[in-house]
Amino acid sequence: TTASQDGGTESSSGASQAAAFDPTTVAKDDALIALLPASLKDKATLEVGSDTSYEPAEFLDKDGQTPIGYDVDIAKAIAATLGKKAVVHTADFSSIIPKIGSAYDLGISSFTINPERSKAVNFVSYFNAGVLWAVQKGNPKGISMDDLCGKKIGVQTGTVEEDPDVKDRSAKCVADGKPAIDIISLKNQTDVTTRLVGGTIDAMSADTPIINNALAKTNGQLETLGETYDSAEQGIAIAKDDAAFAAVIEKVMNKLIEDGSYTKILSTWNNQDGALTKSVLNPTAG
Amino acid sequence: MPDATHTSAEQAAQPVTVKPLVEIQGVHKFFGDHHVLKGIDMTVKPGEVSVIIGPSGSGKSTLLRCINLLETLSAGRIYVHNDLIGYREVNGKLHDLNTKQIATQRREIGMVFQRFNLFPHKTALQNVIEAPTQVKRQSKAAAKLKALELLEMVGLSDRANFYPSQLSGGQQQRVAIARALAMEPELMLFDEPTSALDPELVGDVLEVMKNLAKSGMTMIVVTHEIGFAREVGDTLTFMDGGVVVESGNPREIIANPQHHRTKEFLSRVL
Amino acid sequence: MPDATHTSAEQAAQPVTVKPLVEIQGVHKFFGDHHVLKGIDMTVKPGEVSVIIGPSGSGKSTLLRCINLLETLSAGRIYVHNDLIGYREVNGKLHDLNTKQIATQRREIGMVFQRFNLFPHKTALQNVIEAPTQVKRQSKAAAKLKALELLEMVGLSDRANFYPSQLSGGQQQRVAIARALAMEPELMLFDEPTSALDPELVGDVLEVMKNLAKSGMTMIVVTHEIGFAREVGDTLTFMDGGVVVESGNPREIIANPQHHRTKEFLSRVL
Amino acid sequence: MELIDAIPVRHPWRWVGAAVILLVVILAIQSMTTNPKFYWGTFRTYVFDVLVIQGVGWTLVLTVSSMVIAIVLAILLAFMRQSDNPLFRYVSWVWVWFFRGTPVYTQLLFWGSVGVLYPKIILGVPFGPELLSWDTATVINATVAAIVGLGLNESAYLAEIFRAGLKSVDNGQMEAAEALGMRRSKVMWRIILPQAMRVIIPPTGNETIGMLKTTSLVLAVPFTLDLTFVTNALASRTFLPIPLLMVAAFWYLVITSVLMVGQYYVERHFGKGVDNVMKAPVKVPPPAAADPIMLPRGNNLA
Amino acid sequence: MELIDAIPVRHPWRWVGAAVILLVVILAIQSMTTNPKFYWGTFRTYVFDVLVIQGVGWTLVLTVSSMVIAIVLAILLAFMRQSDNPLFRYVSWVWVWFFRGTPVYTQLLFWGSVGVLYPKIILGVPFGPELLSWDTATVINATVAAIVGLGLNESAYLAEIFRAGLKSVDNGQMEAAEALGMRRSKVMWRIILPQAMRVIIPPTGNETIGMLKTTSLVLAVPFTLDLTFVTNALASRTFLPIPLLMVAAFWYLVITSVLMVGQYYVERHFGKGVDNVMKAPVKVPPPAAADPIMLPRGNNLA
Ligand SMILES: Nc1ncnc2c1ncn2[C@@H]1O[C@H](COP(=O)(O)OP(=O)(O)OP(=O)(O)O)[C@@H](O)[C@H]1O
Ligand SMILES: Nc1ncnc2c1ncn2[C@@H]1O[C@H](COP(=O)(O)OP(=O)(O)OP(=O)(O)O)[C@@H](O)[C@H]1O
Ligand SMILES: [Mg+2]
Ligand SMILES: [Mg+2]
Repeated sequence: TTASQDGGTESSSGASQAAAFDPTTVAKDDALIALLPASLKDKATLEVGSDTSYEPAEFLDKDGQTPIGYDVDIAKAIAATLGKKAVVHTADFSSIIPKIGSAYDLGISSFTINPERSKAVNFVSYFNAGVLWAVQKGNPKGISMDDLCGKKIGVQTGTVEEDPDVKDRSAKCVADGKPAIDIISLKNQTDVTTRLVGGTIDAMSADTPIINNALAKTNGQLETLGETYDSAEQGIAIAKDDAAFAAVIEKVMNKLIEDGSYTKILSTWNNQDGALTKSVLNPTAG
Repeated sequence: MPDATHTSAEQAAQPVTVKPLVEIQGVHKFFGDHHVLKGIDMTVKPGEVSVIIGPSGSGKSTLLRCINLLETLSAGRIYVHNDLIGYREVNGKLHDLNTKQIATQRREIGMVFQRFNLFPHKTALQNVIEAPTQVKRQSKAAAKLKALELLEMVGLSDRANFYPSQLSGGQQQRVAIARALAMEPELMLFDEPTSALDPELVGDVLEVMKNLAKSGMTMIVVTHEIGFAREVGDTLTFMDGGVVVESGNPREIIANPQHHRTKEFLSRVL
Repeated sequence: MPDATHTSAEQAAQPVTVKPLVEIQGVHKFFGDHHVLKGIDMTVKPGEVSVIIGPSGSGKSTLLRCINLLETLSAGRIYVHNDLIGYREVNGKLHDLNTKQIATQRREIGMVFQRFNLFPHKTALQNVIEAPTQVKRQSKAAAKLKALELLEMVGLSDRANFYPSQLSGGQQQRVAIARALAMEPELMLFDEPTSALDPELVGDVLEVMKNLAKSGMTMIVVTHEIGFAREVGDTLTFMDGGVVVESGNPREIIANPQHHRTKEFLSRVL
Repeated sequence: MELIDAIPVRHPWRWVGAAVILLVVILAIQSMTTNPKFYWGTFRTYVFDVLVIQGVGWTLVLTVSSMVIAIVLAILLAFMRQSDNPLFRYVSWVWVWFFRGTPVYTQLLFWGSVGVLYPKIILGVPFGPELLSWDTATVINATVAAIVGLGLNESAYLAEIFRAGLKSVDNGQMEAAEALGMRRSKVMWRIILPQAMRVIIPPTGNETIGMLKTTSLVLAVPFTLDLTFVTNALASRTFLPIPLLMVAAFWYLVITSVLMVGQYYVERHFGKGVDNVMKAPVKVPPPAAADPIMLPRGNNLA
Repeated sequence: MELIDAIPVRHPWRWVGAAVILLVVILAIQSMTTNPKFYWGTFRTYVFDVLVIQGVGWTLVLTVSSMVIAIVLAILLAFMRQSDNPLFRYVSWVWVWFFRGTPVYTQLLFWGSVGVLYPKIILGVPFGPELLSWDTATVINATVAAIVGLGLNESAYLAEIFRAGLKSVDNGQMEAAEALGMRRSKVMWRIILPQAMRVIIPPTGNETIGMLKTTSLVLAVPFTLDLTFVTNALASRTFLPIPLLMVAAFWYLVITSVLMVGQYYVERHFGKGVDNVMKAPVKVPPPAAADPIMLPRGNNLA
């Protein structure tokens, strides 16, 4: 059978994809190409690492292999501007940053820019997302943002939600003499979501677009808890020692913002809310 | 218990003073279609040494194995000490005994195999005390004392702490005899106890068996050692093709076999 | 080749017409500290049947195994067909032969073991053709033809497609003989070929060996079958404690042993 | 002759035990089939999905090819372990120690990133000029990395199994074959190994079935076509992990069943002359006097 | 008597081979130690970290307790497989088929979410009133779920190994013990099983070492204290996965080494009377005429 190909279950983004904007049609910019470091100039491809379990930012198409999502489209647009083809690799979220500069030229995987990561790589900001929480529909376990101590909280490994956000909350619990938060840290965001649906965890914390998408995809089995907070910029990761390339990417992003391709991509995926007006290299992290 | 009709009929034909220890009555055994024992009748009196000879495949081992419940009978009855072996008879209907009852019956019967079958992971002494301590629940100390006596008897007191692999074939077979005797059986079955041994080692084992016979142990011995049969046997039974061809005093049969098959067989093994 | 001094000295003492096929000179064997062979000298002429007897542990098997390179010598020399076994002598210094050369030497020597050692995963026929096809690279068809002839010779042509586990001990041993003969060796070694067999089955194997001797095969036979030694043997060697105690015509030695140890031993096995 | 037709011993407790087991199984199946959380509808939708079937195919490819590599290496390692050359013995020991000792996931990560760690494979004189060089990433693509990684790891486990198997064959077999003038390597291949197979196959069956499941770790490479990855990806899309886990479990169970049937026949093949014969009605006179050096009986399935 | 002191055969190719292997090993070690991507400094910082040591402890707890459960079940299953009762045989077969056939990860997921699927454990008359009930989540917490899940899965693999082992013991042993009046269960425990252990231990060693690595899958439960989880968490904090993988690999290797030493002694224990004796200098007259029904030699480590 071909249930997977027919879209056996309705896909929120599938419909809009038909009329989607094709980011590979973005014009190439020879001036920017000229600025590229020598090692990248001759390469036909741009290798991008991405954890494709973060719908709608990056996830896998019906074939189970092709990465899609707004991050993927941005990667394609950047590559097209630089006269290259983007190759997006499915990877473990926590393995992406260590491999930048060797296996990957860029890391585009909804990285929230924070001081710790900024020590490891250069960031070019490209999206604005906040942190949002979700619980089961009707909040049967009576979870409240004010009292998470001792609860099972699901997060994706290596995200800002895991560390520092939930970790700090847990530390505060301990400091107050309450039980620590039981942090269930899983490799894939979708595992976290399905566990919340299944009830083995009490609540989850993730980026706003992800929570919104999960709410839509789980047929109303989940609801949000509280409001978006910590609105923070997400960035494209570039090797720390390759400042020149980082500068090129900043310029490319600003060009895409200016010529409207950027907004088209985000609106294709219904996430224009998080659009930036200007991309910045290594913004001071919030 | 044998049923009433039987007891009166058979018993009367024999001298009333000696009740038989083993009674084999019309035993048949099939392996699938293969008819191996074809109606064996035999009695062994207490203290008697009964020697069975016969060509390969004649069913000698199968008969011994039936007595010790290692095979189930297809037809007939075997009584040891007036106890029906393997079954309980209630209202003329046979019921299988359960494993516990079978184990109890086997304790009265010692068996020595052609291939010794010592437990290789236990020393000679451990082999001998295994059953008394585990089955009869004797204390280890008591079992050990008795075992050392038995090993002394078979001439192996200095080999008590050797593993079977450190013993010669003849020594292993003697340990096997001691092991069987440790359960103080009323009846000992020997299935070609010397035929896996080099000719030189045969003597030691036969010596032990002779002494055992002298001490009054009831024994059924399957063997090719005609010398042993002549010297020690009280009766000699010649089997062929699953039937008893000839049976009687060993010296008479060996000197003057009545049946041509007996004659032929004796000429080959003598 | 034996060194010059030796050839002249030893050869002169023997009738010049018959060159010995096997020459064993001053062979010693240690297992660690255990001195098992203590200077064995022995010659076997082509076509001769040389029987070795002796008590358990006297080193008979070890001697045969040295001839067939299953053990390495500690001292002394063994020549088969004037070929030094196991070594190459260059300028008075011995060099180990490599595995290929050893395999070549072994092809001239057939060996039959006490425990048969047939390959259990191959039928009788496959056992016999294994070495000719694999070692001599004979065609399968040719090897098969020859093998069937050999099986016929040992009286087993109707058992060619049986696995060893489907054959009796005596039949297995006869297949083992056919297997060794298939390599057309110049010399056959038998290590107690009948002592693992039931007395009834011994006869068949001895019969085959007798016929082999009659056909002129050179044989060294370790056995307890004194009858065979008397009937078939050309020389009889009695070993004890790693030395040759007595050697000569079998009928004379058996009738009239010179050494008291020989006497004692013969009294036990006869 | 009146055939004995005895009344068998009654084992009431056995039947109680059996009934309890049966009840538990029935309840488990009933609760599984009726529990709505298993979404059997979704299971039916995806169980024969084209992606899933492709995943089954890739899983089989990985399992078979890595087991082939592992078996070849394991035989080599087991032979090396018996070699006269101490260095060979030592190398074989270290190999087993290292590959059994480190997690296969880490090994797969290594093979996946070997292209990053060593960008070029250089053939040349050590510490001297290079003769030939290849781009590592081209030579070791994801499929190769996955197969090599799984194969090397498994070879260490199989080497232990083969070593134990070879040692289980009676020494007399080696002597008999050598006495016929066969060379050691030939003896190993034609005489010792075929007999050892009887002891080797059941644990190797275990390992093969284990490998089937281990292939799901190839995501570490990353290799993203195997059954587990595919069903996980589908689960992420549908947010219904349980039915898709059931899909994967179903297929693994199907392949395992096929492998178990295969094992039965392989065992039977290598048991020829030993196992099968014992069971045949003993019509052959004289009664198969078991060869005293015969291998232990063994190991038939079912 | 002039002792033979022959010049051994030279094997130049062996030495070339050995030299090549040695060179490869040296190059591999050298490239590992000098490659900056391995961050040996970070390795040193974390290798004795308190969290890591705790992870090692939990991994050991999981391995040992699940192996204990598995061994007990496997013995039971192997005995059931030989039972007269067809239902027991059948249950044993289905158990092995099911638990070998489905991925342990899926099984662990199940045990992790059993509290969600079946919120209460109810003891009562089937289809009748309930007598007692517990909250599943309290009874089956993460640790219990992890141990039970691993143990049940492993029991199926071990059952196959035990089955093969029991069958390898000569039938004569059973007959001899039964002829002494020992009951079947006693014969199994005291006579058959100890002898079977010789064949059982090497593959069981494999399984134990495999289990050590399989414990990393308990994340499925989710159980988050084992070595792999801890090092992964540290890796994502430091963005340096390779040195932390090395930390995990180092500890797995250490535990494996300890287990291999343990295996050596266990093998030696169960080889008593069979393996060890053969090797002792044969001083005992008469020469140890090997018992014809003796088990095959075998299986010493190193
Ligand atoms: N388990 C069995 N299944 C089928 N046939 C069997 C079995 N055991 C024995 N037989 C057959 O029963 C017959 C008698 O066997 P048995 O072992 O009793 O002979 P035997 O007189 O002891 O011979 P031997 O002197 O060779 O030991 C033989 O033909 C044998 O093939
Ligand atoms: N591999 C070995 N290691 C140590 N000692 C050995 C070895 N093989 C044999 N021996 C010893 O060498 C001596 C001679 O053994 P051998 O097997 O040659 O005797 P045999 O004359 O063939 O005896 P039998 O009649 O019992 O076969 C014995 O004392 C034996 O213990
Ligand atoms: Mg018999
Ligand atoms: Mg000998």
